[in-house]
Amino acid sequence: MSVTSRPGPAPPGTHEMLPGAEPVRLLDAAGRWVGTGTPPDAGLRRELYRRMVLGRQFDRQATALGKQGALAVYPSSYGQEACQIGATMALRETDWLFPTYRDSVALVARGIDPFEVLTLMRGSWHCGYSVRRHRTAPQCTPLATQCPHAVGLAHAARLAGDDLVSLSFIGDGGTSEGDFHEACNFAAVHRVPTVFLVQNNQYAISVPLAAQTAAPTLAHKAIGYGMRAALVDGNDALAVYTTVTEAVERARAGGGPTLIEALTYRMNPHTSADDPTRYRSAEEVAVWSGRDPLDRLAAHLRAEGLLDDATAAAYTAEAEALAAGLRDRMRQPPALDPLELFDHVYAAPTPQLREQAAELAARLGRHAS
Amino acid sequence: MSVTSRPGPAPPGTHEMLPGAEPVRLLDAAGRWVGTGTPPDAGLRRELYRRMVLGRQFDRQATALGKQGALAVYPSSYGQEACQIGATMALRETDWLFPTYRDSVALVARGIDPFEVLTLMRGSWHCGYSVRRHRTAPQCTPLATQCPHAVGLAHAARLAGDDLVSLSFIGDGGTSEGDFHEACNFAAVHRVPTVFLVQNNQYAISVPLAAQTAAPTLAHKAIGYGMRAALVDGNDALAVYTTVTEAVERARAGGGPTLIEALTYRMNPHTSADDPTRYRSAEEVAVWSGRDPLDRLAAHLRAEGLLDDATAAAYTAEAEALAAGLRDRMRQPPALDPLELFDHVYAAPTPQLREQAAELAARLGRHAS
Amino acid sequence: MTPQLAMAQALNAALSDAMREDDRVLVYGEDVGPLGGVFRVTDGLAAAFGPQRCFDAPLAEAGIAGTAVGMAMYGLRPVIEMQFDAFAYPAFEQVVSHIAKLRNRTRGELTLPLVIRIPYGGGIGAVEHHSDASEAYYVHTPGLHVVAPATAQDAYSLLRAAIASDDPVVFLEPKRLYRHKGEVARERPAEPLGRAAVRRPGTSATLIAYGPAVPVALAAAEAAADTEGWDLEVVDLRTLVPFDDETVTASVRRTGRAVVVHEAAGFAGFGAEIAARVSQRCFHHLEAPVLRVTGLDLPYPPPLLEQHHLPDVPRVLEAVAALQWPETGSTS
Amino acid sequence: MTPQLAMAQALNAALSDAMREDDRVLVYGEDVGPLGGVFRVTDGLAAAFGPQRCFDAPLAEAGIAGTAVGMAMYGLRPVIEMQFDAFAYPAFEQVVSHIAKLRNRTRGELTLPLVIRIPYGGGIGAVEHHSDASEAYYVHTPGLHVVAPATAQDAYSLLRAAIASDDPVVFLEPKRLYRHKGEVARERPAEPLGRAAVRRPGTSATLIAYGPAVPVALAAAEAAADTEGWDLEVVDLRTLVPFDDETVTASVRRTGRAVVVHEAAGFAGFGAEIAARVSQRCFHHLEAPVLRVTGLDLPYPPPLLEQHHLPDVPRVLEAVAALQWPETGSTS
Ligand SMILES: Cc1ncc(C[n+]2csc(CCOP(=O)(O)OP(=O)(O)O)c2C)c(N)n1
Ligand SMILES: Cc1ncc(C[n+]2csc(CCOP(=O)(O)OP(=O)(O)O)c2C)c(N)n1
Ligand SMILES: [Mg+2]
Ligand SMILES: [Mg+2]
Repeated sequence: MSVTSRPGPAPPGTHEMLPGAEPVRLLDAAGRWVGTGTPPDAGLRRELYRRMVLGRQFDRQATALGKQGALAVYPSSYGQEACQIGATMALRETDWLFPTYRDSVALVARGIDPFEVLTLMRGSWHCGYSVRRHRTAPQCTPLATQCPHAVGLAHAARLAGDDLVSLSFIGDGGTSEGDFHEACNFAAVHRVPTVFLVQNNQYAISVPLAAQTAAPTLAHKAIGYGMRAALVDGNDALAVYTTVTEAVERARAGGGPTLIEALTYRMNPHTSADDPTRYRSAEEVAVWSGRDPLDRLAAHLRAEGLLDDATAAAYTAEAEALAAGLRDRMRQPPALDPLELFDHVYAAPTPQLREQAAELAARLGRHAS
Repeated sequence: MSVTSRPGPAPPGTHEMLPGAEPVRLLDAAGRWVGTGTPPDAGLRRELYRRMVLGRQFDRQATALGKQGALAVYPSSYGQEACQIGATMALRETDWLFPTYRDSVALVARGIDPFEVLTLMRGSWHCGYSVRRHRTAPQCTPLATQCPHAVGLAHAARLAGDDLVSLSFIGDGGTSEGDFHEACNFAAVHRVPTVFLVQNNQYAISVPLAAQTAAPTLAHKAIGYGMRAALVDGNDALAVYTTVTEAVERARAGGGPTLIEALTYRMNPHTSADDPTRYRSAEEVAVWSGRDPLDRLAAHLRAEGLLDDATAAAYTAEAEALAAGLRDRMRQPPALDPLELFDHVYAAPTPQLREQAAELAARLGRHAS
Repeated sequence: MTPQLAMAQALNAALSDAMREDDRVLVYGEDVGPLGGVFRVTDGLAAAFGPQRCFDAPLAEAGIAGTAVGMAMYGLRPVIEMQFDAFAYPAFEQVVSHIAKLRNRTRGELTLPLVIRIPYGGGIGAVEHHSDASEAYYVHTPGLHVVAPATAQDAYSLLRAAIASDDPVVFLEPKRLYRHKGEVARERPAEPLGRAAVRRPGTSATLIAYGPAVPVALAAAEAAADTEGWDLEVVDLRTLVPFDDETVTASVRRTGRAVVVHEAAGFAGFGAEIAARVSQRCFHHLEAPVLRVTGLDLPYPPPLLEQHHLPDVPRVLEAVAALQWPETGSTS
Repeated sequence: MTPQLAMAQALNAALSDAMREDDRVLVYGEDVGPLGGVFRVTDGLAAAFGPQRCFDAPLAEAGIAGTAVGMAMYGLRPVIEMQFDAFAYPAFEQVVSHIAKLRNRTRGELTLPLVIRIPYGGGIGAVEHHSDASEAYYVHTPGLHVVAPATAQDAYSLLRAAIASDDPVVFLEPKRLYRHKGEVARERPAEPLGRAAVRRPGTSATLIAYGPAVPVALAAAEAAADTEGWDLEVVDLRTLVPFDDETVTASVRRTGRAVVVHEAAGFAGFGAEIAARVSQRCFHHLEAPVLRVTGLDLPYPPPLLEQHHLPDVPRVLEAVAALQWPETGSTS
């Protein structure tokens, strides 16, 4: 550890710790640019869209696999592609991502093999990709517990003098957990280079936002930690990308953490096991259908001449190929060795685990390793 | 339960969820009334002072007992009398108080026998007073865990149609705990008639406020829950009393919870076991010595003709009698029956506990009951 | 005729009957309101009793457990749900430092009639964190009662008893039995907690189990009777705390052999307590060491491997076979 | 000459040596910085290694444990302090659902070299919540190592070993031994975790203890030798997980009798596992049931009553006397 306290940007002023009155929106409902500056680079906008198309198709395929019982469960990202992909693309390869069970599409956008992404949901292991190679933590199920991990990692990196940033995804429901509070507070006190992105998809399983908070917005929690706040239209990929990029780069420069709330909607059931008709209306879902993040970005790109039918068709074809490949690979039964269970409890199995492994091996008619 | 949702005051506006730029102060350093309205009733002001004198003397005596080893430990309230007593006097008898280990002086002001107050610290039992009779929870040691209790109790009372309010004390350090977050959030979402009073005495044992939060003030946490906020000079008993009274009465009327931060200072070591020279300067302590809450209120009362030497002497005499009585009663060895240990684990002891009681009785040469 | 109910329905009936009979009973947690709980155990309660008696709290388990303490202090009888074993851990401090101790702290002045319902254990093919078996943490915490039903009738009766208890109860509902049906008599008076049941009388050895392990033990006993000629007694503990030493000890003294079966990891699991007590109390009656058939000492495996972790009939029979039978009976 | 150090000083030396040798080691928690910890175990570390290597985190145990996970993921070796057993409970979810499982979750890709130091147990006359003995919760959680030293030398060596371990270690420091002095050789290489020590060889019966119960067991053995003529062997487990079956089993097979001594409540305490294992593994060598001398099954008592809760020499001797000695040896 060779850290010296680097002179960084000044701590935020009180007004920066409160979100704006309206969410940041750079594309209007029809996809027209309504931002003040210039839009992000054209190639990037197209790439964002391409990954959203891939993500959407991946999600559709995974949802189908969930329904068919090929996955133990699948929590869909449908409707949240702008949040997940916009945020992920704001990260450098060296930055770290801390996703939840909800964020499979972010992982695909991060470049992780979709088949590996689904390992957890398939049930063959708890995490299927290399955490180190992708600098992406395992998808986290216990709500909000990933937040302190992201904070600790970024703090350690800063102590090491490495200029990386961590980003944790969290849901609207997850913000009610104590771990969220403790992570935000640690991050703000130690000015940790980290970003909290709340995907406010309006529900925690069946529980609507109004039963989760009485705050004006979730972004209003930032000032209670002394952290910068931002509120963003979560179905506007450019707004998410731009806002997260700003926060990430400020964190990298030593400006401390930011809490971003992205307003979006979970179009599908909570998971393949859920029945949303019990707690929300078709009308509400219909309203949000009209705000589709892919449609919005597509309209923008077409109007700007950045997307033509041929490119769109190519994206669709690529997405279909991805889905088909995934489907095929899912058909192969997983090659699992029950004896591997004993290999990863400790660096070396305890004598007790060796005994248990031998017993299992015997039951399986095999010799323990 | 016979609750109907009563029409109450409107939910707070955003500006009410942020504290004022300056702490509420009704008496200046010299005790002059600087409030806008009229001061509280003269009798009340005098009574506040009387209880502060008693509290101070109680605290001094308890501190001495701690040093002599007659108590297992004693966390002193010296310097925080205005907070503890101002807040406690804002409650009706039917309201509930949820104190921490720090708030012994509040309990004395609440009318609990000082000897019973010290049961926990003496070590003869975990709580020495009747919780129901005094509507005062046992002093709570695990930080912030009392907050959800206070919220739950007030919520239950509201469900029952009873118009009572709960008040939880908490320290600056305690606000960093997840339980504080979860309690505040529940209270705000369900508009529970409760008040959180943070005694910001600048330290959590050795850890200064700056290592605890980067927020502009702790009161700025309120808006993250959608709750009313107040920041108050915690060494100004009239400011504390008035602010807490407003919050309590608003809660009673259905106006929901309030988060109040009272700025004060822990004049003594954390407890009798602490060595504060390791982490704070004599100069800092000296500055706060000059802001003594008793001196300020005394100056005010004298200037207003509400306190003369005779009355002051009477208070002092009463306080000395209280301390002397306490000292005397502490000299009696506590009458403790080890077999009582088995009586309060469950409504009826399990067979296993009956066995253990019999064994202990035999060891003590007695018959188990 | 006594109706057949799935265990989840029996639990629902218990909640609904308790709420009807006593308006101090209220139910809250995560998704227990309009959704009726992820396992539908609270189905219809919000509609029937209103949003004050059955509601969704903000998503915060310590907050849920902590507010329940306050509600119980005020005289309500809260029944809170933790969505899965692993999601009760955030409430651990409230459970251990307050719920278990408040009566004791106040020398009995405050009672704490509070039930913590936890969908318990694995075997349902669920992803990580949804299959923990956490009873060992609670049974070691004095001040808590711990209950684990294995039948629909017990689910009903024991939940009624738990709600009626003036002490806090951790109520472990075996997830994989939620859809198992059985007769449920709702009019039966609630039994006191703390009584084990002999589910199958036998003479050769005693299988001691609770919750989801009971059907496994019963199936093993049937299989043993069919194929090995062993007549196994099966004791269903029903209540882990208070522990029914009398029934367990009597059985093992009679049979002279015992196997404990549970789903949680074996090391320092509840089976250790059972084995230790039985070994001590039946010392001179034991023909063989008390054996344990339990989950492996691993973090709960991914669902596609969980069958290797969970006790099953062959493993129980293997343990029974290892109970040092006299030579004559060793082959069949 | 090997210097005499109090256990708290030995721990301080271990931290300071580890920090000096490996700059990935960092220490944080509550009051561990300028104050040096409420027991002074971290005294001087902030001054010696700077506020980045030893600092006070915001007062939030889940946050402390959770950030330590992230730090370990990045390659640091955090040593965090929980101020007392009961104040580690807020971190329980992080400990059970992450710290114990991260290696497993990632098929071994992520190691988790992290030490959770907890001032452990009672006997110091402290008020409620300051004297819990919480090992049962950790030993049952696969993925954690659990260590409890009983001597100053072990405090030093085992803490070094814990910090050197690539797996998470719950390190339980017996509060009432903090001021006990012993020789401490700092140059000794760190031993691997998992070895018990025979502190006193003997032939009549084996006392199995760990942490603060070890001096009690040793005192009982001395008293027994003096007054009863029993020659008691005392095994100090040192590491609870991994458990040293070999040493324990060998001892009890030799002596034929065993008493387990620990401070935590007995019911489903760690002693249950020890008694169950010993009963099983030494079945044909046991002359008497394995007995346990433990804390009572109560919330920790107020300090003025704690002596009735804690195992002491007379209770240990009572248990030894109950080990069904042959008639000739029963009176002395
Ligand atoms: C600590 C914890 N408690 C409960 C759960 C069960 N659970 C899984 S998802 C969920 C809702 C989460 O809602 P939100 O944070 O809004 O995320 P979303 O699913 O909407 O993306 C709940 C209650 C959990 N995973 N972890
Ligand atoms: C959950 C928990 N963690 C740690 C402690 C140990 N502890 C006791 S008091 C204290 C400092 C509390 O500071 P603050 O909340 O500011 O209250 P104050 O003592 O200053 O009144 C600590 C860390 C505790 N009691 N509970
Ligand atoms: Mg959500
Ligand atoms: Mg403080």
